[in-house]
This record gives sequence, structure tokens and C-alpha cells, in this order.
Amino acid sequence: MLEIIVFSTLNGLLYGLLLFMLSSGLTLIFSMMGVLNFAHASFYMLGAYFAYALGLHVGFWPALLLSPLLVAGLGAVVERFGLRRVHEHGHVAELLFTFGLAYVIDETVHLLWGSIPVSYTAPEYLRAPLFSLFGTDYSIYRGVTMMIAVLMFVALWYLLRKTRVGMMIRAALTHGAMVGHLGHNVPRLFMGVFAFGCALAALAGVIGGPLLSTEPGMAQALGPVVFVVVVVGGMGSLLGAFYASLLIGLVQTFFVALDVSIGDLLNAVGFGVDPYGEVTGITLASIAPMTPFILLVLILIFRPRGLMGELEP
Amino acid sequence: MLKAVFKLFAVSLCLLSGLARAAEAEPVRFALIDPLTGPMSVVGQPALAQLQFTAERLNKEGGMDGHPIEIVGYDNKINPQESLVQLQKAIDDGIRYIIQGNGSSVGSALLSAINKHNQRNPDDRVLYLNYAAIEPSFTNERCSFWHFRFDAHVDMKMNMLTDWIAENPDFKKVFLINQDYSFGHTVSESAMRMLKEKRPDIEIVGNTFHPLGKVKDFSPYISKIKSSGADVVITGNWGQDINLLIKSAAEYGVDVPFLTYYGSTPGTITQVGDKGVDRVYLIAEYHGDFTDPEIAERQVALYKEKGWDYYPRVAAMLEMMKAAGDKAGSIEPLAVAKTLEGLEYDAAAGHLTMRAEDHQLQMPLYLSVLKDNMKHGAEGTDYNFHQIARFDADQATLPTTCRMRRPD
Amino acid sequence: MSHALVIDDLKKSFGPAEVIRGVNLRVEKGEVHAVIGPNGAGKSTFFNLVSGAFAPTSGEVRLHGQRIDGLAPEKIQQRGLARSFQVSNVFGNLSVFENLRCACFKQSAAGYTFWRPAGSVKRANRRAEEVLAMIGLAELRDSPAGALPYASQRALEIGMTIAGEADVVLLDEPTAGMSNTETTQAIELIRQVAEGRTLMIVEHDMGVVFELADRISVLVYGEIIATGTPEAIRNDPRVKEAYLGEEAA
Amino acid sequence: MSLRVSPWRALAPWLISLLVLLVIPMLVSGNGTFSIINLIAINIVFALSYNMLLGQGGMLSFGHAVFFGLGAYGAIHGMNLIGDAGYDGQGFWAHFPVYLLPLVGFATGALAALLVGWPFCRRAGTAFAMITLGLGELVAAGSQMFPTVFGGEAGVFSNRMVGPVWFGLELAQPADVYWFSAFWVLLAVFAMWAFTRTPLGRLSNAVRDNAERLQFIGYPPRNLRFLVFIAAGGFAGLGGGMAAVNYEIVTPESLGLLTSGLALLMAAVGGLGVFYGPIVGAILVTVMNSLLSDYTDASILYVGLVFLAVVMFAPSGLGGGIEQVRQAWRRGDLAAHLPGWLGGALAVVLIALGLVGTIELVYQLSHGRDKLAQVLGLQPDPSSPLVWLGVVALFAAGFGVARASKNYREARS
Repeated sequence: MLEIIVFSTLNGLLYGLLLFMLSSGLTLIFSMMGVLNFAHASFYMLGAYFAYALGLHVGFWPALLLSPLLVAGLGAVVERFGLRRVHEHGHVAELLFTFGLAYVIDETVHLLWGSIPVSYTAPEYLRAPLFSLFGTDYSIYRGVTMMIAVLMFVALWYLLRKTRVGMMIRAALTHGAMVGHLGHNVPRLFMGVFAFGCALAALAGVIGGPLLSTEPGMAQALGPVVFVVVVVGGMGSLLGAFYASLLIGLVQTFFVALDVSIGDLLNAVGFGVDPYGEVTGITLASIAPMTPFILLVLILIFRPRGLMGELEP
Repeated sequence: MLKAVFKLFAVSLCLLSGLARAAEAEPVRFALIDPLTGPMSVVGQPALAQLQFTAERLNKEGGMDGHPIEIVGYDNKINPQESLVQLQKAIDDGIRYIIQGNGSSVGSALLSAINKHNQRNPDDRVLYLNYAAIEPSFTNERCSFWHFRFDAHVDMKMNMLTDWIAENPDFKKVFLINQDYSFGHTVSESAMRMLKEKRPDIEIVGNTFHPLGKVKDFSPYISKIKSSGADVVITGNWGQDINLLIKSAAEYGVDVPFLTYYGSTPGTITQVGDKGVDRVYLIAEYHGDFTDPEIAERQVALYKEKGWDYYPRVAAMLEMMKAAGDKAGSIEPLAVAKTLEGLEYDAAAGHLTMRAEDHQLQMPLYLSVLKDNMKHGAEGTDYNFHQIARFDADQATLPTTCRMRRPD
Repeated sequence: MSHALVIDDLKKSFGPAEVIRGVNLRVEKGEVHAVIGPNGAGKSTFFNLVSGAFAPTSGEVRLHGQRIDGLAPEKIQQRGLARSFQVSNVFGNLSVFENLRCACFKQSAAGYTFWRPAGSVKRANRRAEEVLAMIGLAELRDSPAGALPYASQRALEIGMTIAGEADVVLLDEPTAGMSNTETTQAIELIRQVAEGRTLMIVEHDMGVVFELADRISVLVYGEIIATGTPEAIRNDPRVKEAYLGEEAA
Repeated sequence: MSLRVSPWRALAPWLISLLVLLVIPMLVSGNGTFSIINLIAINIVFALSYNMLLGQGGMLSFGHAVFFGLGAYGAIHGMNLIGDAGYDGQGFWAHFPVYLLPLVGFATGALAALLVGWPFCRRAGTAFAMITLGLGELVAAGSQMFPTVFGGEAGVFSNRMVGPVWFGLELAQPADVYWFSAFWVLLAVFAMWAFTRTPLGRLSNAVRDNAERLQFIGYPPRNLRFLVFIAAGGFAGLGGGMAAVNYEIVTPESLGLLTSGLALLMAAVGGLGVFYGPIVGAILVTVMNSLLSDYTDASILYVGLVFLAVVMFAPSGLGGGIEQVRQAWRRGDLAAHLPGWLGGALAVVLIALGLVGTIELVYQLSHGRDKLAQVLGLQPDPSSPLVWLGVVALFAAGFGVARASKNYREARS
């Protein structure tokens, strides 16, 4: 039993941190620009595919830097020529733009790299076991992923809290117009933030690609969970997104690990229920992928500003 | 009206470019309704490529009863409702042979739609040729005269898997892991039933279901398999669910055999790679050794031309249809169906018989394991499935509960 | 003389900042009561408190003897108190007539009906036509409210406030930003509105205040420092010193 | 539009559409075409019910397919009940004809919206979008769990040739189902149009424009949003009921995020601000989704590109464009505007051809075959510079015409 708990915690943390890396970019974009970026997961996929393509020539680590830069460039172009043009028609138009953009990016990747998953894997030496627990070894790569995620959180936190750019971003969150009046070029700030958000998604792609397999459907499969992290975490709150992604990662992993059905739980509490009925036979494992959305609905009903946010979406 | 406009536009441009089609005997056309675009096209496109490749070869041998075989792809994006729209389009185009394989939900929709169509249109009936939807009920309680299945269903394959496990004394604990939908549950129930009959001493140490196509990280399941002390795993997973499962198993050093139905889905071998060697076992109607030189040569030709591997089951299906058409001396569905019933045919994989009682093809089955540096690697890699056991057709056969209503 | 509106020790603070520091005010039935005061005195917050947009921190507001403080704006409206907005707050895409008719549905309790066309709610349509004529926007009847010139939008704002046949009406700077001719038209309209109703107006234009108000209250730093007839207020030393200073007309 | 129109003018659109619906079966043959027309009818009702929320009520939903799907499941289970009741011929279901199943769909959809809607309607905007997204994903995942209700992956199937037959119309072929779809699409469109004319309809526009002011004229916005949410859920369920009868099978996909995305796509491409916008959108998107994949492998990419083009260059959608032309025609200055608009349209066509050429050539390179080229009988060789030159020429011409028509339009206004 201990083994399950230890491993579930480790796996839950890893999955949570990966979710955080992916959604941290969206926290900035969604909270600051109010843009419900449906294409965020697509930039995550682009990050993985660019890392795969570059990795063949320049190796894993250079690709780790180059791929996010490439995607940031793409993000800047998308904001400059697409999003900015649609901005004045309001948030619904921006959302529709990103909705169409996700379609186009997913299909373009499918067009260029074909429909078979590409074999994008971490370099050999990273796959060796870092340590072995209860006879199961835990690869270095997973350790590296966690480290990068935590580093990313600290760096982002520092940037937002301590630097001038960070201050400008936080100010623009609530008083965008005023930041403009203070002489900051808000459109360029928006472009920078959007590109930076896409770069963060790409970085998550570079790291997550080998773990979660790189194939054209990876963005669609992940898609909505990203919004759950941002909304549950709270608008504009990086710390909130961090807690929310860990919470979702751990809850989902533990629900899978504890192979218990609703019937068993009810019986444990004293109800005499047939544990294999259609409703009672449902196991926590099958509820696991629903948990983020159950959390989303509950948070929006009872605490709309999320765990740490000050603003209601 | 709308269709006509598109057609007019296309045809006029054809004439414009001066390419006139050579006049031939009126072709016999087969419709493939499968996912051809979007992320799931990885399971639809190989079948289309194989069908076109085999049709070219069969047309050189005179086609089906003298008519050139033509394959037309209809994209259903693996969605049952879209499949019905495409079915109607195919029937509208005058096509009377419908081929499908991916998704038991699509198969179920097509089966009930085709039954109703034939009932409502006695003069232009349609045949449903199923090469991969292996839901047992299609050739049992829901069997239909208009449905022919060219792949062994879940129970037939499980019968062989459990035989192989039963013969191996050091298998004591079996772990079952499947996708949480009708197919996954069928595999799990079938495994438990058969293992209880053949080896009551074997303990089922795990029977887990995970949502279809939604799990991103299989490590929790792998740690469960590890802690259960299982020495063999049976899974019906396909697509991402098999890729991630095996990758996770290798990463965590879980060195037990994984007996799979769909270890050879296109993309799996590329994704899994060396992690699958000596770990992934496959129960299927053929293997990757390509001992028969003619088939080996076709594998190389097909991969070079279309980028997909040889799909033996789909090739055998079209060859049997040609044989049935030639024997019936007609391409009219009812006549072909009657000759197809009970037809015996020697394909690369061995002696095949289309059982008349339930239209379920009886075939030898092979258990194979993924090996490295094979003579003909799959998907351009050096890996392929090496045969380790063969089960004759009569070993693999199972009785049926089908009570088929035959047309007058 | 029964009081239409009684306000006892009303207080409101946003976090540490205390904006309304204990307002006491009596508005007689049928009178036009003006509330004046320098910018930032808390006039708009006061209006928001009375109309239910904000819940007061403490204190009581009574409309015809019934307590309405802390009630939701729609409940207060149903009890007969309506208010207009300093910044025009109309339904941009709907036509002028539609804006007015929406404000009339409540009276004939027809807002939630979906089984008959809006045109068939006789009372609401008649009332809307009436107010349309009253505010002089008949020829702009079908143009979208969002596209109206400024003065017309202010007139529509007043129209929507009185359409609901409330007997106590709060007007928040009705003549702000208007030219002289537009102001005189507005004064005429407000006089018409005042017949048979109790009116409370927040206004900066002293001309308008002294033209219309029966009584005036002066709000300075969240407190009423004086209430009385226009004459009394003009000569009240405290008001002069705190607000009017020398330039009193 | 409360302007005084003569009664005939008010009825004209409905008479014309009735006429069109009667004429279509004479012009069209082949069940394939009819099944696409039936799908268009279903999508029109679905897209319009979505626009009751977004275009009319200002509520952006990502879970509208839940009510479409639940309506479909309600209707298919009703169809099975009719089939079972047919044996002994007693009971309510024995006398309930299959044609009225969309009403069962409406009731199921409305009931589901009633049960779920209240906490959702507290706020519109992003909060509403997110909570409906959560609902959509929850119900879609839940649909895998209750086999008796949702029938798991394989869904629930039935036979529509059961129960009492009216007017001798046996729903055998898609051609017969056409009359069923035509009846319901006309009724549903009229009902949704009539809804916009009712007090609740006008107030739903008011809540879209300015929810805050609504409180001060006596209506809490939440109540209005809730009622509109129920009505939209009902009409989505009606569309679901039509789908259940048309396909005789309902699967969990009809509840999923992709179907909700389809509703958003149709309404946005068609135009949110105009009542008939989603109708135009439904027709275009349905045709593209069904027919385009016959002619090219990149059909999904084209749907995405059309969507992007509409959102960026025609924010008021195709319906908005049509409305502009209609207004100009009514004002009489259509002739003045026409060259500018035609120029713009020509530019779009040229750029589109260039884009299609590029995509198909890239397809030729990466996938080694290209359906569109085969269908058109052209054999463009992707490596020859001539072909790429042609594509570049198309783009250049397109942008040139675009600039010219833009200058012309600016000169006019």
C-alpha cells in the first residue's frame, strides 16, 4: 500500500508540474489580456514537434532553448497580424480567432509531420534510472522535468514580483488603460506577453513531448484541462495556477491508483450497497479524468475568483 | 443540388484539362468508410492504401468476374453519425460493397443502418465487409446475412491467448488492463471467463479500466501492475493507450509479457521502439517474419509506394471477394454473398474458411513477439513481430449463437 | 407631511476609506429635493446606496415607511423608486422605442412572457409611446440607442427612469455636459416629470438647482452639512464657506 | 424591427422559405443528397438555438451540445418505447407517432437546462463560458458510464418505422425523412424568430447589451438568463430529437466538446448579430464538413481557414455581409457600393485559390498523393517552379485587387 502512495505522489507531482508549465503561459495571457486562448495547447504541441525536428540536428538541450524561441516568434506574428486586428471586436471575437487558430495549427502539424506519432524521445542518458524504489526505477528525465518546472515557477514568480516588466504586467491586469496612459506601449506589451506565454507552452511541449508522446492529436486531447488550472487557480495568480495544477495532478493520480468503486466507499461508510451495480460499480479510476471539471464547476459556483485570484473571470 | 454543383465543377475542369477516362468494363466499386483525415487517420489510411494496392494486382489478374475493382475512400472521422452520412453517399454513388474496420461503435451503427437499408430497399441491397470491428455480438446475437467479418473476434483471439498462458506453468498471476468502453469490457470478461475454465489456479491480480484515449500518464497503472506481482498482462488497448502503456512499462522496468490485440497498430512500433522488444506480444492473423517471399516483396513495394506496411487481413479480404465473384460469375451482392458463404481460400496466412452459419471467417491465428533487426522491419524501423506460436483454424474456432434470417 | 424617503445615519466605507459618514435626510412627498456638493463629496455613492447598487455599511433607508436598505435594485424598483445614471446606461443595440418599452414591461408584469408578441402588451406600448413623446425623441424612434447624440441619450436616460411609473425618482446629474438650449429643454422635461412625483436630483449647475429645487441639501465629505430652502442655503455661512465660497450668484 | 410593415411584407420571408422547402425535393434526387439536406436542417435548428444564447442573449456557451445530445437520447429512448409498445398496442407510447419525437427532445433538453442552469446563469462572459465547458466535459465523460442510458461507446440505436403512421408518410428513405426535417426546421425557425419578438426575447437582448441597467428597470439579469437558457436548451433538444429520428442512432459524440465547437463555428461564420446568420453558417459548414473531405485530404484545415478568415475580415459573419447588402439595396445606394464589395470578393477568391494551391502542393510533397489534384484531373508537379510561380501570381493578384477595392471603398464612404 505504501508503494502505491509513494508512487502516486511522485507521479501526481510530476503530472501536476507538467500541467503547471503548460498553463503558466495561459495564466499570463488569459488573465492579463483576457484572451481565452484556445490555441494554447496547440503551441504546446508545436513546441514538442519543433524540438523533435530540431533535436535531430542540434540535440536535446539546444532544442530545449530554440524550440520555445521559435514558437515565441510564431506567437508574436500571430498576435501582431491576427489577434491585434480582432482585438477591437471584443473578447468573443478574440476567442473565436484562437478557436480557428487551434484548428489550423493542429491540421498543419498533421499536414507537415503526418498522422503517425513521431518518435520524439529524451536522450538515452536521461532515461537511465535516477533512483530505484520498491524495485521500480525512476528515470533521471522525470527528475529533470520536475526541476525545470520548479525553476520555471521561481523564475516566473521573480519576474512578475520583482522586475519592472512584471509590475507593468500586473498593473495591466486590472488597469490596462491606465498603463497605456503612463506611456507604456501596451500593444507591444501584449505582443510580448502573448509570445512569452506561447514560449512557456512550447517549453512544456519540449519537456512533455517525450513523456506524453508527440502526435497530432496531443493538443486536442489535453485542450480544456489548461483552462481548468487557470480558472481554479484564480485569474492572474501564478501561485494559484501552481497549487491548482498540483491539486489536479495529485487528485487525478490518486483516483487512478485507488482502485475503489463508489459501492465500496458507500459500504465502507455503512451503506449496504451492491458494489457492482451500474452506478455503484463506477470506479474512482473511471471518474479520474472528470475530476478537473468537477473541480472547475464547483469552484465557479462557490468561489468564482478561484483559489488565489482577486478577480472574478 | 449541392452535390451536383460540386460534381459539375469537378467534371468540367476534367474536360478542361483534356484528360478523358479510358472506357472499360463497368467497374465493381468498394467503399471504405474509415477515418481518413484528422488524428485518427493513422488507422484508416493504411487500409485504404492496402485495398488500392491489392486492387491493382487483382485487376491485372482480370479483376472480379472481369470487372476492374475500384476502391473509393469515404472519411467518417471515426464518428458513427458521419459514417451514416457517408454510407448514404456511397449507396447514392451506386456502390454495393461497404468496407469498415475501425471503431466498434461505427461498426454497430453501420450494421443496424445496413440491415434497415436492405430491408427497406430489397432491389439494391448492400454488403458490409468488416475487417477489424471485433465486437463478438456482430456474429452472434446481432448476426446478419449482409455482414461478413474477416477478422477473428475478441473471444476467438482470447481463446488462443488463454491457451498459451495455460500451457505455461510459471504464469501464476494475470493482470487485466483495458479501455473503459464496450470493447474493453468484452476483452476483460472474456479473459476472466476463459482463464477460470482453463487454469482455475491462476489468480486475476488486477482488472483495471481506464477512460478511452484520455490517460496521459500511465505510471500509476504501471505501479499497480508492479505491486500486484503479476507475471503476465492482457490488454485490448489500441492507439495512444497501448503506446503510452508500453513506454511507461519500459521506463519503470516492468519486464512482464504484455499480450495485446493491437500491438501492431500503425505508429505503435515507431512510438514504442526498443521498449517493446521481448515485451509486446501480439495475437493476430499473421506475423512480421514475411517467410513467404512473394508477400515480402509486396511489403517492400507497398511501403515504398504508399508509406504504409502490408495489411495481410485486408489483402486476404479483397482476394476472397474476387474469388467469390469469379465463382458466382456475377458482381451482384446477393449472388456474391451466397458464394462467399462457406468459401475456402488459401491466403498467405494459411487456409481460410468463411463459415456460412454466422459469416465469421475461420483462420489460423499467430502469437508473435516484437523483435529487433528483423529482415522486414515495420514502419521503416528494424522491429517487427516474430512468430512464436501458431494455432490452426480448427483450434481457433468457437461455436456461435447466431440465428440468421436469410433473405428469400 | 408624510416623508417619501427617510435616511437615518447612513454610512458606507470601501475598506479603510469612509465615503459616507452618517447621512440623515428627509425627502417630503411630492417635493423636488436637490443634493449638491463639491466633487468627491460622495454624491454618486449616496445615490448608489439609496438605489441598492451598493449595500450600506450601516444605517437605514425607508421608502414610504418601508426599509429598503440592503435590498437588490430590482426589489427597490418594484417598491416604486427609480434612478437614472450619470453616464448614460442604455441598451445600445435596441431602438429608442424598444429601450423605453423594456422599462415599461415591469408595470404590466409582462417581462417574462414568451407566448405573445411584445407589441400585444397594450399598457407597456401605450406608456412607451407616451414617454417617447414626452422626451421629444419621436423622430429618433427606431434608431439604435447607442448611436444617439449626447443630449438625446440623456433624454432617453430620463425617459427610461420615469417609464416604470415609479413615484420616487432619483436623477443623477441629468443636465451634465449639455449646452444652454439643451439645459432649458431638460429643465422643462424635469418639471413635467416632477408633477405628482417625489424627485431627488444631484446637480452641479446652480442655475438648474435654484430653478427646480423646493429644498436643497449640501453634501460635503460624506455628511449633510445643511438642508433648507434655496434662499436659506444661499445665505447659509457654513455652506458658503465649505462650498459656495464668494462666487455664490 | 418594430417599424410599421404591411402584413404581407412581414409574412414574405416565411412564404418564400415554405415555397423553397416544397420545391427542393423536385430539384434533388439521391438519398446521399437528402441525408446531407436533413443534416443541414438539424444543424440549422442547433445553430439557431445556440445563437439564442450567444447572439441574442450575450451568453457564450461551450456546453450547448449537452442539451442537443440529451434531447437526442430522450428521443431515441422514446422511439424504442414506441417500438416496444407497438407489440401490445396499449399505453401512451403506442399512440405517440415518431414524427413528434422532436417534442420529446425539446422537453428533455429544456428539463436538463432547468435542472442545471440556475448556478450557471449568475454571470455571463468568461465565467459562463468556463462553467459550461466544465459541464460539457463532465456530461461527455459521464456518458461513458451509464450504459443503460447512453449505451456506452456504441450508443443507443432504434428503428424509426414504428408507431402510428400519419399522412401515409413512412420514414423509410432519407427522401421521406426530408418532409419530417422540413416541417420541423420551418416550425423551429419560426418559433425561435417569434421568441425574439416576445417581451422575454426583447429583454434577453437587453441583458446582452447592459445587464446592470436591467436591475434598475425591475428585472434581475439572472432570471432572464435562466429562462433564455432553458428555451435554448429546449430548442437544442429539438434539434437532437430530429437527429435521433434521422440517424436512428445516438452516440456520446453528440454530447461532446467537438459538437459544441461545431455550434459555435456555424453561428460565428454565419453571423451572430443577425437572426438568420446561423442559418447561413449551418448550411456552409455542414456542406464543407460533409462534401469537402471527398475532394481533398485537408478538409479540416480549410474549415479552420474559412473560420479564421470570417473572424478576421468579416467579424459580423456572412449574415452580416448579406444584411449590409440588403440595407444598401433598401437605401438604394447598392450600385455605388457594389464595385467595392465585388472587388473585395474577387480578392478573397484569388487569395483562397492561392492558399488552396499551396496547401495541396504541400500535401503532394508530404503525403505523396493529392486527392484534389486527382479529382480535378490536374497533375501539378510540386517540384517544378512553374507551378509555384502560378501560386505566387494568384497571391499577388489577390492582394492587388484587395488593396484596390479597399481604396475604392474608402473613397466611397
